[in-house]
Amino acid sequence: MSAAATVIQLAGIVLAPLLPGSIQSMKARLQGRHGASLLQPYRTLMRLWGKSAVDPEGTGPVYRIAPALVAACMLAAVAIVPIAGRAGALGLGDDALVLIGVLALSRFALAMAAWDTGNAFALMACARDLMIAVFGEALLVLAMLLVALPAHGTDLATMSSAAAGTQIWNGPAHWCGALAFALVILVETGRQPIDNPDTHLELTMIHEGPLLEYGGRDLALLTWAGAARHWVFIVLGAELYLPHPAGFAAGLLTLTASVAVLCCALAVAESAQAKMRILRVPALLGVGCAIAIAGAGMWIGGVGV
Amino acid sequence: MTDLVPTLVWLVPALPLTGMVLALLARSARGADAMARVVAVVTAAASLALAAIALARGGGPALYGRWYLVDGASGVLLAVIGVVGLCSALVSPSFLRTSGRSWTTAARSRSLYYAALFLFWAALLAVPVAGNLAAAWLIVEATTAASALLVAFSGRRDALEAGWKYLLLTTLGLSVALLGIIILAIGQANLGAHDLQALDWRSLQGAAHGLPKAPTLIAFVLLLAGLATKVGWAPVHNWLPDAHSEAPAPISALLSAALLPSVLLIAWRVKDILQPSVGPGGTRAVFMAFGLASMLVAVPFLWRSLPWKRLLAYSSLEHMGIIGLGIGFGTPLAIAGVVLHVAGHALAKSLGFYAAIPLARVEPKASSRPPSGVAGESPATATAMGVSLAALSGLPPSPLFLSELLILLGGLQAGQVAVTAIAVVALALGFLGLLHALIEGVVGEQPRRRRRARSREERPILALTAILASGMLACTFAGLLLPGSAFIQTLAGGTL
Amino acid sequence: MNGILVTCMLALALAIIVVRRRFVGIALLAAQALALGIIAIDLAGGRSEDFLVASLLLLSKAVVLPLLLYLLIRRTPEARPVAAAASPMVRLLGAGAVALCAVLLIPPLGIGDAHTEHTSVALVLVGITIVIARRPILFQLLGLIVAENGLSLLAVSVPGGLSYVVEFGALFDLALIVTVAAAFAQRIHSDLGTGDTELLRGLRD
Amino acid sequence: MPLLAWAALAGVATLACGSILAATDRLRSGLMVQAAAMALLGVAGVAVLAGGQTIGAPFHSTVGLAFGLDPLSGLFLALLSFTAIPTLLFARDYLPGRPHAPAVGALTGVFLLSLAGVLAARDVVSFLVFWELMTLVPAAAILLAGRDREARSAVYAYIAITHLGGAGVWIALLALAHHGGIGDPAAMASAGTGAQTLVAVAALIGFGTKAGFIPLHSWLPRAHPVAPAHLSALMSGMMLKVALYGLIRVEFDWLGTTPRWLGLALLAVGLCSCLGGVLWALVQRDLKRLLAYSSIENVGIVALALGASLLFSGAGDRTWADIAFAAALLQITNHAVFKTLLFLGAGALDRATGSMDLDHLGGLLRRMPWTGGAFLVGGMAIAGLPPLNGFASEWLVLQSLVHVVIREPLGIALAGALALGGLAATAALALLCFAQMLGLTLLGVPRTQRCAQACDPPVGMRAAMAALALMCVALGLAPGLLLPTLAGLAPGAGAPVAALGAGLHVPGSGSYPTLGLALAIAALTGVLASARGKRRAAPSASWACGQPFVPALRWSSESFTKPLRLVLESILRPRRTIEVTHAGGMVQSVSYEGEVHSLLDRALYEPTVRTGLRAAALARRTQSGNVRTYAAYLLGLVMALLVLAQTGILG
Repeated sequence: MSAAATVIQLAGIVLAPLLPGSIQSMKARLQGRHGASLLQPYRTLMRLWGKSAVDPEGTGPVYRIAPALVAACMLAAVAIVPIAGRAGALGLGDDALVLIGVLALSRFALAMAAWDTGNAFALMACARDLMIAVFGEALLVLAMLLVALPAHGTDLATMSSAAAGTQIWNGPAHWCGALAFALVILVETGRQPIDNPDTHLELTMIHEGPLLEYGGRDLALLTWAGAARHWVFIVLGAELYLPHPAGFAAGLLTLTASVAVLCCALAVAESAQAKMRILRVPALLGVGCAIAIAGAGMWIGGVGV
Repeated sequence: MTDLVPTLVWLVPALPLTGMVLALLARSARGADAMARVVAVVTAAASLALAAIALARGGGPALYGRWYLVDGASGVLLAVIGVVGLCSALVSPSFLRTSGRSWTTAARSRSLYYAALFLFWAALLAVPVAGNLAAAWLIVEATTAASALLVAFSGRRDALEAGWKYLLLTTLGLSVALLGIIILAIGQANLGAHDLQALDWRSLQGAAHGLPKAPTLIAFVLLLAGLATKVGWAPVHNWLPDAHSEAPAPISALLSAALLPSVLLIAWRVKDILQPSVGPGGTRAVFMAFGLASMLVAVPFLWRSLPWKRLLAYSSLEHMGIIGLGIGFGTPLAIAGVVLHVAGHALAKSLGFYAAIPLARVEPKASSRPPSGVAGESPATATAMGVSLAALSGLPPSPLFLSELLILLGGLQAGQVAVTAIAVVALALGFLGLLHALIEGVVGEQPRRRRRARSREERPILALTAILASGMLACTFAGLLLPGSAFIQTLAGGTL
Repeated sequence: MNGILVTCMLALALAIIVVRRRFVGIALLAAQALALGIIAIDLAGGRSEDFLVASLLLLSKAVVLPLLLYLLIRRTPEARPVAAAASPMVRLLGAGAVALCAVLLIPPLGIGDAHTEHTSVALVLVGITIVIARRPILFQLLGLIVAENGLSLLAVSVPGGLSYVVEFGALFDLALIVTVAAAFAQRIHSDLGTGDTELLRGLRD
Repeated sequence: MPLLAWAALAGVATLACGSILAATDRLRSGLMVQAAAMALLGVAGVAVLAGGQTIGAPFHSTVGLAFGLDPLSGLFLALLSFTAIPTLLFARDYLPGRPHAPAVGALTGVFLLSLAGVLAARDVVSFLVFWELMTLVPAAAILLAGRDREARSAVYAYIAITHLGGAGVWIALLALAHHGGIGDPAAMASAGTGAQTLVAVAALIGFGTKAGFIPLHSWLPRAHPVAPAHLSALMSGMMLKVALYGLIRVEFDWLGTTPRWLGLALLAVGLCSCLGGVLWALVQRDLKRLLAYSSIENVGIVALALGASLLFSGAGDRTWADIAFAAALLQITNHAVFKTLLFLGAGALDRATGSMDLDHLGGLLRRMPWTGGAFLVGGMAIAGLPPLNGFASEWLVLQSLVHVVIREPLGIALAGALALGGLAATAALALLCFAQMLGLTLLGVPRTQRCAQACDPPVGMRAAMAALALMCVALGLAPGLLLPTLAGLAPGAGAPVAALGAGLHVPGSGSYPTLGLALAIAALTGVLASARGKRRAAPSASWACGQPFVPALRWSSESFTKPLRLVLESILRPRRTIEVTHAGGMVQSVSYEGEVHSLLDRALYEPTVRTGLRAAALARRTQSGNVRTYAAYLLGLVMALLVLAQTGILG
C-alpha cells in the first residue's frame, strides 16, 4: 500500500503543475474567456528550462542556491504528505509539524534571495508574505490541531484515517476545522482574496514578488515550487477536511475527485471576489484562529459527538 | 588568663583617660600626635587582650566583679571598639591636617580634640564591661557631652546645629531611660535591695521574676524609648544623620561603629533581664518594631543622592535596624547574625568614614554634594569607597551578606515569616540607593577642575582599605563557624 | 506639705512654658529646684548620706545652675524677644494635656505615693513639651533641666533612697551637659545673633 | 573521593589561576588556562550526566558551605563548558587592546566560577553567595569596559531590577531551608499549601526576573548590549540558563506536590515572553539588543515546555511530563549554543565594521565568509528552521503543547491551544525577525565604507564561531541521541523515552527523521543547483522600475517590518517623525525617524519608578530639620509605647 502511495507521491512531482493550470483555465472559462489549456504550466516550465539564468549585479551564492533549496523543500514536502491515508516510504516521516517546518525553510530561502538582490519589490513582497505567514502559520497549526484531536497525534496518515468516514462530521468541530483550513489553502496557494497570482503590478505582488529577478531555470524551479505548494495543500485539504472513506483504493478515487472539487472551488472563489486590503488579511486569519480554537473547545467538550 | 581580667577591666578605660590628660598637657601639635599614636596602640592592645580573654571563654559563664561584667557580647564589642578607636586615633593627624578652622585656636583645638576623643573612647570602652545598669547609663550620658563637643568641632554653623540637636535629643532620650531605671530601682527597693548593687545586671536578673509586672513593663518601654534615641532607631533617629555628617570623619566612625552598637548592647541586656517578668512577646515585638521601622525609614533617604557621610549615616540607621531585628528574633541563628553584623558593620562603616578624609582633599565640597566619579582623581579613595559601600550593601563576600542571611534565617526560625519577608524587601529597596551611590560615586561623571591625588597621599588609605577589607573577609569566614557554636548558644540563652 | 510642694513643682514647670522673659524662666526653675531640694531634705529624714545628697542637690540645682544660666543670658543679650511658636494658652493646654496623659498612663510604681509618681513622670514629659513648645535655645535648655528635676523628684522619693552613686553621677552628668549646652548656646548666639532655634534648620532632607 | 570530584576541583583551581594570570597582564594565556579549566569542569559534568551518579555533598538545609554535582547540574555544567570554551577562545583575540582588558579577562574567569558555583552549590548560603556574584561580576566588567552614561544606567537598571526580583529568590530559598525542603520534596509536601505557594510564587518571581520573563525582563535588553561581546554571550547564553536551572530546582525538585496553577502560570508567562520577546526583537535597530530580546523569546519557549511538563505530571501523565521536560532542556541547550554563537558573531561584526546598527551593515557574507557563514547558521537555527537544532526543540515543544490539548480537561486544553497558536505565530515571527537580521547584516551591498572593507577576524575567533556552528548542526542532526538522557533528568521520571536513533519520535507523532530530512534536502538542493547549469545571461542591474538602483532605494530595518508594524500598531505603538523640507514649492529632502519603545517600560516601569520617587520625597519631609519636631517625635514615641503598655498589647 505505502509503496503505491510512494509512487503517487512521485507522480505528484509531475502532476503538481496541473493544479494551477486547471485552476487558471477554469477561471478563464468562468470569466467567459477562452483561456490557456491545462498544460500551459508545463509549456512554461519547458520554455524557462531552455533559457539561461540571470544574476543581478551584487548578488551572491545565496541568490543562486535559493531556488534549488526552495524546490528541494517542496519536494520533501510532497514526499511527506500522505496519499489516501498511507504515508510514503521515502523515509521523511509524515508529521504535520515537520511539514510546516519544511515549508518555513522554503519561505526563508526566498526571503534570503530577496535580501541578496536588494530589490525593493521583492523585499516588499517578502515582508508581506512573512507578515501574513505569522497569522497563517498559527491558523495552520490550529486547523491541524482539530484533526490531531481525534487522531491523538500529529501523524498525518493517522489523522487522515481518523478524519475518514462520516461520523466525524456529526459534531461542529470538524466543520470549524474545514473552514479554517479553507482559509489556509487560500493563504498558502496565494489565491484571491489574499493574493492575486496573475497580477503584473509589482506593488501588489506577494508570492510573485521574490521571483521578479529570476529567470531561466531558476524561475522554472520556483514556478514548479509554487505548483507543488498547490499540490501539498490541496491534497492535504482533501485528505483531512473532505469526507473520504477509509480504504486505500476507494480513498484514492475520492482523493482525485476532491482535488478536482477543490480546484473548482478555488477557481470559483477567485472569480467571485476581489483582492482584499492586505492589512485586512490578519483580521480574517484571526477570525479563522478563533473558529479553530472554538472548534477544539467543542471537540474536547464533546459537543455533538 | 581570667585572673588578668580585673586589672584589664580597669586598665582598659584608664589608659585613654591618661591619654586625655596627656593631650591636655601636650604643647606641640607633633607631640600630641605622637602621644595619641602611642596611647591608642597601647589601649587597643589592652582592649583586644581583654576581648580575646572574653571570647576565648567561648560558651563559658560571664565573669563578674563588683563593678564589671565580662561576657561574650562585651568581648565582641571591646574588640570592635578597640579596633575602630585605634584606626580613628591613627587617622586623626591626617584629618587635622586637612580640616579647616575649628571653634578654638589651632593649638588649643588639637589638644582639645584629642582630649575629647580619648574621653569618648574611654567611655565607649567602659560601656560593654559595666556591670551595672545605672553605671552604664551614667557612662553613656557622659559620652554625650564629650561627643557633642567633637561633633561641633569644626565650629561651622551646620556643625553647631548638629551638635545642639545631638545634645538635646539624646539627653532628653536618656532622661526618659533614667526614668525607667529609677522605676526598676523602686521595684528593687520594694524587694529590699537599696544600694547600687540593686541595679547590677546580675541582681536584676535574679530579681526579675519578683519584680511586679506593670511597673516593670513601663520601665522597659521607657528604657527602650530612651536608648532608642541614643541608638538612632527610627522614629527618634533624627539627630543621627546630622551628627554623623558634621562630625570629623574619625569621630563619625566611632559614633557609628562603636557608640551605637554599645548602646544597643545595653538595650539587649535590658531585654534579656526583663524578659522573665515582662514576657517574651512584648520585648521581642518592641525590638522587631524598632528594627523594621528603622530599615523602612532609611529607604527613602538612601534613594536621594546624598553627600558621602550623610549617606553612610542613613545606612547606619538601616543597619542598626537590622541588628535590632536580629535581637528581636532572638533565635540562635539570628544572634549569630547579630554578632557578625556588629563586627562587619563596624569595619565597613569606619572604612567608609575614613575614606571621607582623602575625599575631602579631592572634592573640597564633599560635605555638601554627593561624590561622583572619584575613581578619575583618586583611585585609592574610590577603592575604599567602593569596598565600603559594597560591603555595607551586603554583597558577597562581605560579612554583612552572611549576617543578614543568618538574621533572616533566624527570623524564619522564630516563625516570623511576614516580618522576615518585609525585611527582605526593605533590604532590597535600601540596596537600590546604595547601588546608585556606588556606581555614580565611584565611576560616575567627573566634574572638571578637580585636583588629582598624588600617589603619596594615596598610600595610607590604600593600606587601611587592605587591612580592613582583609579583616572583613576574616569575619566572613569566622561567621561561617558561628552558627551552632557554644558561644552563640550561650548568647542566645542570654547575654549574661 | 510635700504634696503641695510637688504640685508646686508641676505648676512652676507649666509656668516656665508660658513666661516670655528668660530671666523669669530661670527664676521659676530655681524656685522649682528649691521645692525639690526641700522635698529631698524632708524625705532624707535622719539618713546622713541621703541628707548630704539632698543638700548637694539643693545647692547645685537651686543655686549653681541658675547662676550659670544667668551668666549665659547676660552674655547672650537678645535685641528683641524671640517670636513664640504658639500662643501661651495653647502651650499651656498642650502641657496640661501631656501631664494628664502621664496621670492616666502611669500605673502605681510602688513608692506608695501616686501623687509624686504621676507628678515626676509628668515633669519629665512636660520638660520635653517645653522643648517642643519654646523656640529660644535657653528655654529648651530649661526644659531639659525640668525633666531632670522630675527625675530627681522620683529618685529622692524612692523608698529608702536611691543609691547616692547614681544621684551624684546624674548630678555630675547634668552639670557636664549644661556646661556644654551653655557653651553651645553662646556659640550659636554669637553665630546667629539670636538664640532662636528656628534658624537652626540648615540640615534637612 | 572519586576521580571526577578531583577533576572538578582541579578545574576550579585552574579557573582561579586563569583569572589571576589574566589579571597579571598575561591575558591571552590566562584566558587559555581558563578554557582548560572549563574543559575539566565539562568533563566532570558530562561524566556525571552520563553516569547518572552524584558526586560531592548532597543537598542540605543547614548553614554551611557544601558543593556537589548531580546529573541535572552536570548537564548545565557541561553546557557551560561547551559554550564557555569557544567564548574564551574568542575572547583571547577579541579582548586585547580593549579598556582594562586584563581586569575584564580576570572577571570573566570569576564570572564562570560563580556560574559553576551556583550549579554546584548544595546549600542555601553558597547558592546565594554565587547567585549574587553571578549578578554582580558582569556588572563590574561592563563598568570596567565602558563607564559612559548609557553603560552606567544600563548597569544600574540591571542590578536594581534583578536585585529587587532577587528578593524572591531569597524568600523562596530561606523558606525552603527553614522547612528543611532543600533537596527534600517530602519536607515541603508536609509543610502545607501556604508555605508551598509562598515558595512557588517567590521562586517564579525571583528566578523569572533573572531569566528574563516578561514583564520582569526590562533589564535584559539594556544590560546585554552594553557588555563586551564575550560577556554578553555568556550572560545571554548561560546566565539566563542558570536562572532557569534554579527555577527547575525549586519548582520541579523541591516543591513536593506541584500545584496546578503553577503550570498554567508558566504557560501564560511563557506565551507573553515568547510573543513579546520576538515582537520587540524585530523592531530593534541595534543588533545586540535584537539578540537580547530574542533571548526573552527563547526563554519563553522553555517556560511553555516547563509549564506543559508541570501540567502533565499534575495529571499523572509521566511519559509526556518527561518529554515536555526534555523539550525544555533541549531548548535550553540549543539556545545556549546558538545564542552564544550569535553574540560572538555580533562581536566579530562590531569589531570589523564598528557598528551594531542594522542599517549600517550589509554585504558581509562575502567579505567575512567565516563569520558570515557561522552567523547564517546561527540565525537559521534560532529561527527554528529544519534541519538545524532550533527546530528540533521547537518541534518537541509543539508536540507537548498539542498533547496538552489532547490529554487535558477542557480549561487547560484551551490554554494549551492558545499557547500552541501563540508558539506557531512566534516561530513565524522569529523567521521574519531573523530573515531581516541576516539580510541586513550579511546580504545585499554594504551600506557603509567600513563594511565594504571589513574582513574576517583572527583564526581564534573564527575557530570559536565555527565550532559553535558545528554544534548547531550536530545538535540538529542527532537530537534523538540526547533525548532519553534529558527525559531521564525529569524529577520522578517514568519509563525511559524511546528515541528513533538520531531522529525524534514521540508517541502519536509521525516521526521527525532529522538525518533523512537533512540528507534529502541537502542532496536535492545540490542536484538541482547543479542542474541549474552554468549558462548565464549578461549580469544586469536589479529591477527598480527602470530607474537606477540608488542607495536611497535600499531597504532598511524599518521598511521590512512595516507591514507588521501597521498590523500590530496597537501593541507596538511605533512613533515616527517625518520632516519634509520644501523650497520653492519643491520637496528638497525628507527625513524619517522611527522608533518603537517597549510598551511595558512606558506602561509599567516608568510610572512605578515615578510614584516611588514621589512617595520617597514625601517621606523625606519627616526630616524637617526642626529640633522641636524631633522632640515631638520622642514625646509621641514615649506616649505610644505607654499606651501600648497600658492597653496590654505588649503583654
